[in-house]
Amino acid sequence: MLINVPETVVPDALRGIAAAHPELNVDVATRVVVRREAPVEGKVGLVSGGGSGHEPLHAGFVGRGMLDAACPGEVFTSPVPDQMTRAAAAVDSGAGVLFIIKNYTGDVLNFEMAAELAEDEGVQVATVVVNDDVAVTDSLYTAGRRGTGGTLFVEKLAGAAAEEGAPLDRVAMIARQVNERCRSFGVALSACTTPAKGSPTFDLPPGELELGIGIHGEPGRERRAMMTSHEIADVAVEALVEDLRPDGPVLALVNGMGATPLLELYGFNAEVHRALGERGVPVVRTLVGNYVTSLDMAGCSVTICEADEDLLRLWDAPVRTPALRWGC
Amino acid sequence: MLINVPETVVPDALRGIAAAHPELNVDVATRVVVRREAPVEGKVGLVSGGGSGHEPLHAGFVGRGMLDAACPGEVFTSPVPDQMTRAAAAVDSGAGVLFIIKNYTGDVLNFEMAAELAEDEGVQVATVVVNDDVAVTDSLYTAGRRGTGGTLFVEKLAGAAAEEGAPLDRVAMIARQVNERCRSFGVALSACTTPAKGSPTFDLPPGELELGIGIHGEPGRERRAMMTSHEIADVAVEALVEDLRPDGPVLALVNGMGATPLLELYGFNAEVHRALGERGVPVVRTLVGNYVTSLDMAGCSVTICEADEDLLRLWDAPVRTPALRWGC
Amino acid sequence: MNAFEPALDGEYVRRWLAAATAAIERESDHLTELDSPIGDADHGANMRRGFTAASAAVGKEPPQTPGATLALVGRQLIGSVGGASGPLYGTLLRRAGKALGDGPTVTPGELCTALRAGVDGVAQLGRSERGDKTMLDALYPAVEALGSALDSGAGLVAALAAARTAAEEGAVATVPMQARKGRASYLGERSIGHQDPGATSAALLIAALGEAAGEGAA
Amino acid sequence: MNAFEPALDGEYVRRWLAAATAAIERESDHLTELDSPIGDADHGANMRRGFTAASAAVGKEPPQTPGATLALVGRQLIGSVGGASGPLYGTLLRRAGKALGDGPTVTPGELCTALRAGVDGVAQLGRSERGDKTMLDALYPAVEALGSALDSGAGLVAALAAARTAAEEGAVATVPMQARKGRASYLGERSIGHQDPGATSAALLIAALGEAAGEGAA
Ligand SMILES: Nc1ncnc2c1ncn2[C@@H]1O[C@H](COP(=O)(O)OP(=O)(O)O)[C@@H](O)[C@H]1O
Ligand SMILES: Nc1ncnc2c1ncn2[C@@H]1O[C@H](COP(=O)(O)OP(=O)(O)O)[C@@H](O)[C@H]1O
Ligand SMILES: [Mg+2]
Ligand SMILES: [Mg+2]
Ligand SMILES: [Mg+2]
Ligand SMILES: [Mg+2]
Repeated sequence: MLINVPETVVPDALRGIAAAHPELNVDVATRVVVRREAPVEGKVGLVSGGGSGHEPLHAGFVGRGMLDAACPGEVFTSPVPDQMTRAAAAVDSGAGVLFIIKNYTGDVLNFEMAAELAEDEGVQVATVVVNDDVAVTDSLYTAGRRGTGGTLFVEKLAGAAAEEGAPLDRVAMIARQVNERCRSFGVALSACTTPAKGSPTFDLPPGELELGIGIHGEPGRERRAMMTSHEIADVAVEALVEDLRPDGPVLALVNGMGATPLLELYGFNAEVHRALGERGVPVVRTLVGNYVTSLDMAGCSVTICEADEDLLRLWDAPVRTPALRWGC
Repeated sequence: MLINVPETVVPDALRGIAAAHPELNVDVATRVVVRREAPVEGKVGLVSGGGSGHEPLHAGFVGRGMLDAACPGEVFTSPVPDQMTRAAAAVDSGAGVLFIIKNYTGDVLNFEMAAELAEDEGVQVATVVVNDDVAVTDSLYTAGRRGTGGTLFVEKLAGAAAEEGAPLDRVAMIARQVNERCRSFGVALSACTTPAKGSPTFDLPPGELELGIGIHGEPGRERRAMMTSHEIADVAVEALVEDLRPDGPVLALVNGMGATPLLELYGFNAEVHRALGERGVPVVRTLVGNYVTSLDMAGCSVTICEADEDLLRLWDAPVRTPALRWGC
Repeated sequence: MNAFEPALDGEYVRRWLAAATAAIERESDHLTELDSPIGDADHGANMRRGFTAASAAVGKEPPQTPGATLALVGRQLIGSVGGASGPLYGTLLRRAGKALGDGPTVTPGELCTALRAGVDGVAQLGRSERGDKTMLDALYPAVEALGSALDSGAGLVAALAAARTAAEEGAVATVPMQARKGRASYLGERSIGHQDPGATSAALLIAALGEAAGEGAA
Repeated sequence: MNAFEPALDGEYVRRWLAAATAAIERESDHLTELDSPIGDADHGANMRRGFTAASAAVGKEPPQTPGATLALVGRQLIGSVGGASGPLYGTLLRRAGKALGDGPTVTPGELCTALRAGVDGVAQLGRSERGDKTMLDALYPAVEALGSALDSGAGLVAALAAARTAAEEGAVATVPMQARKGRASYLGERSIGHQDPGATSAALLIAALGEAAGEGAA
């Protein structure tokens, strides 16, 4: 691993983010990354966060048209409430703050505590819990669906709405709507290695893959013999379309888990487009790359987000963050 | 690997690029990726290319303010002359074409043949050979220094000059000047696996690393016991600064080879900034990410490019490509 | 109360914290190992970070009462752990600490009642119950065993030993369970056959209660 | 010219192409293997792609003369291989083909002269020479052995056998060399101890010249 010691991986990365992105205020000690202009007068503040190891999510999405602040936890460990309370205070201009939370027990609990504390300090807080992963089906007997690739769509689209000046209840409404219209499915071709553990989080012999993985190096729902890119796209897209049943065009995220070469990911994108086309689903925008990762895991996930004209306009709106930038 | 069969990896990826980027004209059969607006009236055309497996280089850098066309070869194999001749014809508006060639025997030979053929067809061609890799020292007894991360700076800065309307000789002059001011050094923490071979290109036991690698999965100049991010930055930066001896500010590219998590790469960036600072080299712009890769190799490279005000202005000029975008 | 039993004062809670911190330190890799096949391989690191922070805070400015000490440990866990276990263990200890009240010492019965309040707090915050394959599967048996032992007249040390046995058995009993809460639940049936890391760390914390009492008695 | 020796016509060059293609096919993995420690693990795949394309093109519209056939193979290699070996082998065969002229058959001496012209073309294009640890270290010994054998009155089959032996020895002789051209040169001293993949494929192409002659004689 390209590190100093496992204990300083997160603060080391934060120092590196600060060095590369002078447009962000990075507080290495308290682990809060804030857009330089925050609080933006009259604008709802967007705060997200979660365990580290998913970069560029979330710090890479801080900036105009997306997040106002990100709170990175230890690797694969949700941040502590203090971080989100600080972030909320830093970005609130009086218009209130939206917490964007991926649905994991730890994230939900820590953000809930932070919301209570922030409201005690007079910040109006709304929350949205992202749970787009169709691999987790039985919500009565699980912690519920995980939040994965859909988070990017929630952050971008709600971020654009906030940038346009929408009030808190509307920004929160859009965030929830986007979440409802997002579905994701992930596949691992290798496990990942956390700095603390130093060895792969699970054993996956070459020639096998895991279907229905999350983004924390956990194994999936099912292990199978290696499949082609064509077959993987069919399994993923079938799961998404069957669950979402979109009747309009979608935005697509063809996401690498970290170690899958872009060359392969683009090839996979061709198969995803084919599979969606065969099921009558038109794709209006496509993002291909490593956006919601799992350290050095090889594999991919597909997210689709049903988008009406309003959402499409919000997608195309200018964004200026380290990892997503267009229009400015 | 996330592929169908090794034989179709490159055309599969090209289909995926076409699906994701409607602003590019992708000819899958002849393997040429062209900016939709080409030829741009009065503008010098920039053509680059090389073996696949280094994505987003080069196809990811096609668009306004950078390349007009890219010619991807098979994995780690330079393209054939036909591709570059076709690309030259597609992008030449009469103002001539610059071939940007990484210094590998195969690339140089194939581009040279293509330049001859293109000139036979009436296209004025200038060439620049990028050779920025300081790990290869003894140029009398080698094929010369390799072209690696510096290619990004040559493509961006010469691309911006061409977009401003500079004539061919000036664009070529800037490209050569940028190459002279660029130095790179790479480190591998793992080998990579080519689709054709299906197993790592060399044996690197965990706990060891290779210093002075190129971008084709070849081993480096020296094998060492694992080092910290701090130590690696010192070795890389020392090699660059000693060779370039910059006396002004630099642009920095802290580049991942493909499988190194962004979390680690940002931590490494902090160390690179420290190491440059300790040697009195100010950094004015920093790019951190996977830009010039080696499939799924874990590791990193550092490139610095000495930049006067002119080059800094060209760097900040708008660019709109799949992998590098700002200002528009 | 038997003369050989230690006083349940601030000093006792500090001894417990020292024993718990040492146990977590010792078992950290094992806890992370358990968190690999059905979680995200961080439980040992999480617990270690939390107990290191708590020990430092308590060492710096030790609160006077057992209740305040336990509550401070809880706040430190919430403030330094993150993940699911941070808020859950933090709530366990904060609730228990609050329930102990302001007195300089408490009775074994009061300790038991306070622990029960803490465990209920975990269930409430985690929206979880026994059988979900979580820390509750060690914690509930432990407080129940502690309660029955005290009810049937056992001394503190013996009652805590019973609690420890129940917690350890409870942790082992998570092996055949299918997880319904936390990350392990994402695995569905594949979560069966693995011991829950949180139940395992809970058993360490319960065992430390006995260690702190035993040492006090020696 | 011995009555048992085959005519060096278009048919002979096609037999050579078939034998060369089969040998490349068979040795493809081995060539890639050799290209791994000191190159980029693609030489087998490159050669295979080129000879498959050349065989298809020649099979589709076989040129009349040996010279035109060889030149077509060269153009196909340039158009389909890429890498260093594509232009280099392409130039070898185009130059040799041109040097053979327009006649329907050529003499062994003319074949030898043409090959020498092709090999010189490689050296010129590659700015390389003997001892650089490249294909030239198999090609130069082969044409020299061919020339001396013919000069000393050997028949074609025997002379090609001598060329083959020289090429194979030349390939093996690259093992102790330090590379000065191509990717292997980046490794400096670490390139020592490995056989050059291009010299190895060159020996296959030379051996196929003999196979094509031997089969013709049978
Ligand atoms: N809803 C819940 N209720 C009670 N305990 C839970 C719940 N969710 C998770 N846990 C406990 O937390 C443990 C995991 O802790 P840890 O690994 O530190 O956090 P994370 O799962 O966020 O990585 C599990 O083994 C389980 O015992
Ligand atoms: N300058 C050169 N002159 C002659 N032969 C060369 C030269 N450079 C490389 N070669 C030959 O090419 C071979 C490599 O071919 P190949 O692997 O197909 O191309 P690449 O190196 O582009 O991947 C080397 O083994 C060597 O024999
Ligand atoms: Mg965790
Ligand atoms: Mg090659
Ligand atoms: Mg965990
Ligand atoms: Mg090669």
